[in-house]
Amino acid sequence: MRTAITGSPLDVADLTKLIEAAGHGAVVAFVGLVRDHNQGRHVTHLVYEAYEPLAVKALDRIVSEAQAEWPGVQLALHHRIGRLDVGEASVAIAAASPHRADAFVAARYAIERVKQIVPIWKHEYFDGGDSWIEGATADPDNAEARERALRVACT
Amino acid sequence: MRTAITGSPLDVADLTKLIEAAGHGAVVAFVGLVRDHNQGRHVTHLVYEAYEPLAVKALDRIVSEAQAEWPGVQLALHHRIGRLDVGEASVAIAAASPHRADAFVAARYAIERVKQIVPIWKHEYFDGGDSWIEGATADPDNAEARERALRVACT
Amino acid sequence: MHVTVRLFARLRDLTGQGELVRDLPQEATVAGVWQGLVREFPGLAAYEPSLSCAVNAEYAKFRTPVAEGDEVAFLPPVSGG
Amino acid sequence: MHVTVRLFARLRDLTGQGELVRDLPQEATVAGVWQGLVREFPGLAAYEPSLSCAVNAEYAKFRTPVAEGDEVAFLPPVSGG
Repeated sequence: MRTAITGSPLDVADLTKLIEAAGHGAVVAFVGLVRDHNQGRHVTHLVYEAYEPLAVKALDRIVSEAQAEWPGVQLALHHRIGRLDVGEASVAIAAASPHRADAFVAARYAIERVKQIVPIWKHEYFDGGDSWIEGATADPDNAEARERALRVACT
Repeated sequence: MRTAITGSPLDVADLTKLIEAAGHGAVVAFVGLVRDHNQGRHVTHLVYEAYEPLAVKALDRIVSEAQAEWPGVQLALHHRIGRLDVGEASVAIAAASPHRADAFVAARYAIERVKQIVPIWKHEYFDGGDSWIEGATADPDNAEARERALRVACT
Repeated sequence: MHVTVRLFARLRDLTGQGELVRDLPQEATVAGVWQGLVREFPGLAAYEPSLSCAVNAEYAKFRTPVAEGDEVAFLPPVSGG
Repeated sequence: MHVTVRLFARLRDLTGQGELVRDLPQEATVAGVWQGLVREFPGLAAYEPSLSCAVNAEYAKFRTPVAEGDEVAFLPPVSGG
């Protein structure tokens, strides 16, 4: 499946295989990793929670948005949930296209949109406590947020 | 080795392992693939040739430039030579950094610089003939070219 | 009519429940579901400005009508990636 | 003095040789090596505006001096990636 919410370790090579085609000249992969520190705190692990059926639909929506924006791009997009230790991959994105510019912008756009509209929450466990991380109010119809993702992707 | 010119198939997962660290939150990988067509011609295969000792130094230079520009970034950069069939990887780049923005720009910068300053040549074999591809006059001191690579990387 | 309410992340922690069933008048909207919850769990009120909601696993608005058997979800700001 | 000349890609095809040794006067530069080659292989002349060069596997200029035993490389426009 090109989009998935999964409790299993992510493998970006598997994602890449899903989108390969003979006309592609470029693959860009992005992997988000659990860092050992955040906001000055020493992180021990994270627990990700998702509203799974809506999260999968939101990932599908991101793929559709990217393919509408860059018609030659193929995209695969997996997010892990459950407990993740430092160094593990929380999100993996692979973008393939005939030319490299589109693969780069689509991969960057996709991760920005994941952070904007996918119903997944990060519970951070650090030395001395734990805390839910809260980022963006999810609203797929927010045109300003989408413009921001396009701008950050450098289109 | 973080930089290499090699006759063996490239594996971007191997490159990524070379640069992983617990403080990294993002890895961006770029792989360039042999396309089945170019300039309206049906490509059967490519043969890449390098001036190897200088090519390795040029890859090292690109790593140094990127690390000077984005101090938290770790970069690995391999280019394949010899015969490559359609779908095979000619170049693989992995960039890791604490935050995703730097990993994206460093990976993009690196591939632009590969095309500008690394003494590698592509001999294209297509239906009905073959031809050397000639791109940029290699000049690592050309500040205008370097500015262009930074601009394309969207810094 | 009855709807299933789903709460995630800190909303689940605040209420101690990730899934509950509530009885509502006919012609209720998502807003009505939320207001009922806030009466039960006043600690939720602070989330109203930053909340998203969904009906049957599709993003919805506070004004979206709900029907018997619907699943209504309330989502605090997301932090995937 | 003798230098080793390395030619790549189409320059190698044009001359039929990837490596050759040439005798040069003392105080020669890369430019002198190139001019000698062009006399031998006039087809190379068209490459002069787009050429790069290296001495002992370091990028160099046409004005760079060469010494006994140096390896002087001439590089057509590159096309890696």
